[in-house]
Amino acid sequence: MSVRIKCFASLRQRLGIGQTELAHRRGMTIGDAWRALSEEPPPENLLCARNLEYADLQQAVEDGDEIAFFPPVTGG
Amino acid sequence: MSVRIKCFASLRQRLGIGQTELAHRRGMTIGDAWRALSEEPPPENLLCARNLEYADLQQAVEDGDEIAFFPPVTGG
Amino acid sequence: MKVEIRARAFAPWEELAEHQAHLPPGSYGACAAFVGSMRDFNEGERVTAMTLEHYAGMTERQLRQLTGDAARRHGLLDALVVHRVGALQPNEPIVLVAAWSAHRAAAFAACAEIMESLKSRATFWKKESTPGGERWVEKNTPGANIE
Amino acid sequence: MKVEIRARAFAPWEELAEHQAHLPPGSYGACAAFVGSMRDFNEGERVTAMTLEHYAGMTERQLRQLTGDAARRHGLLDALVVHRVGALQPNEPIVLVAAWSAHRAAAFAACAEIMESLKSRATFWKKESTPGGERWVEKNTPGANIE
Repeated sequence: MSVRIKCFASLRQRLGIGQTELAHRRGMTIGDAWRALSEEPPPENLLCARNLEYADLQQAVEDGDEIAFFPPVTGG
Repeated sequence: MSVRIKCFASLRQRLGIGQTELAHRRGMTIGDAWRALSEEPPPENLLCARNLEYADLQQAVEDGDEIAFFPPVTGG
Repeated sequence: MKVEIRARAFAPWEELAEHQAHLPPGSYGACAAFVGSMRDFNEGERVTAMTLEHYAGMTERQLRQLTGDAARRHGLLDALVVHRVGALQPNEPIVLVAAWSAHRAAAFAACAEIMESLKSRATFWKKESTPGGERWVEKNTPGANIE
Repeated sequence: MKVEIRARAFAPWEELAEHQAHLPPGSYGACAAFVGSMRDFNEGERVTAMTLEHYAGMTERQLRQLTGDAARRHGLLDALVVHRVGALQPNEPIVLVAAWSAHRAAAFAACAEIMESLKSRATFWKKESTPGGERWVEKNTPGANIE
């Protein structure tokens, strides 16, 4: 029963977390996963993904999911 | 005292004129040059140039000018 | 800024790469480019060949004016326009337009604007050969509005 | 349609020519292309190197989605997207987007739309090295509106 967490770019450096695992709990949301990583409130411009698709903090997390947190993208 | 006249594309073929010379007259306009070439009224979509710049039928023609008549352009 | 009329087939992407190699490295962040080429099908008929007539002298002058205008308006670092004339076979390039700038908005807008101005002002005329005979192309297809 | 992430420097115009060589000759009348490359100057400072981080897996998925969406919406014949990751030197290409269609309006609009979607959705992050140290790029420059 676990959830894989990934962080990228400035957020990865600030949290000091590239990849980690969290225990999955019933009713868990992406916001709950954030709170398990950091005592700070989620940054205003925080982006989240669930299983490689954009998601938001209210969205439910299923066992085995991959959840990612990252700042605004700057490719191209 | 002469004016060089050029015609292009479908207009060149229809009038049977690629290049010709006309005598220059005082007060001559591009419209006068057209009437010297053809008995038809100028086609609605006729384009004209004077000395390599777009012009219109009302514009004056000076001695030594190059005047051109052509249909809408279709490059690119 | 370079504007050229070509009487022979040309390789647009190689021309572009070659031109770009002379720009100061690291100076531009964006290049937008367009290549128009000859289709083998137009307005419901097979097209087997094309002849591009132009008004030598006026064409170069108009192309230089409209390219220079777009370059100034959008603050381009450089621009390249190559346009074919003469007898063309299907698949051959007709026109190449490229615009270099610091950021993408200017490059995109200038490239599209040069193409639209070229289509409406540059003195070229297409004649198509089809199985039913030759025909002058009467008007261009609609273009793109870029802001 | 081809979408690729590259860990090494690439030659965009050669990639484009190579990809285009596999399209049916005479089928397309228009190709609009964009190349973004690394400038040696940004926001008032000299930039000596850049690192492009990305979210492997999600990036490819997002690029395929946004390119496919634009291709369908504009009726493209083909599209090509190549994006660099890893350590870059000034002047190296970052991204290539190309769109092929019958007529120019669709190619221009789709190419610009793919770039804008990529800038806002594809999971890449730029870190610049300047004489004052390293800094993450916080946001992208504004793009083009194409209708």
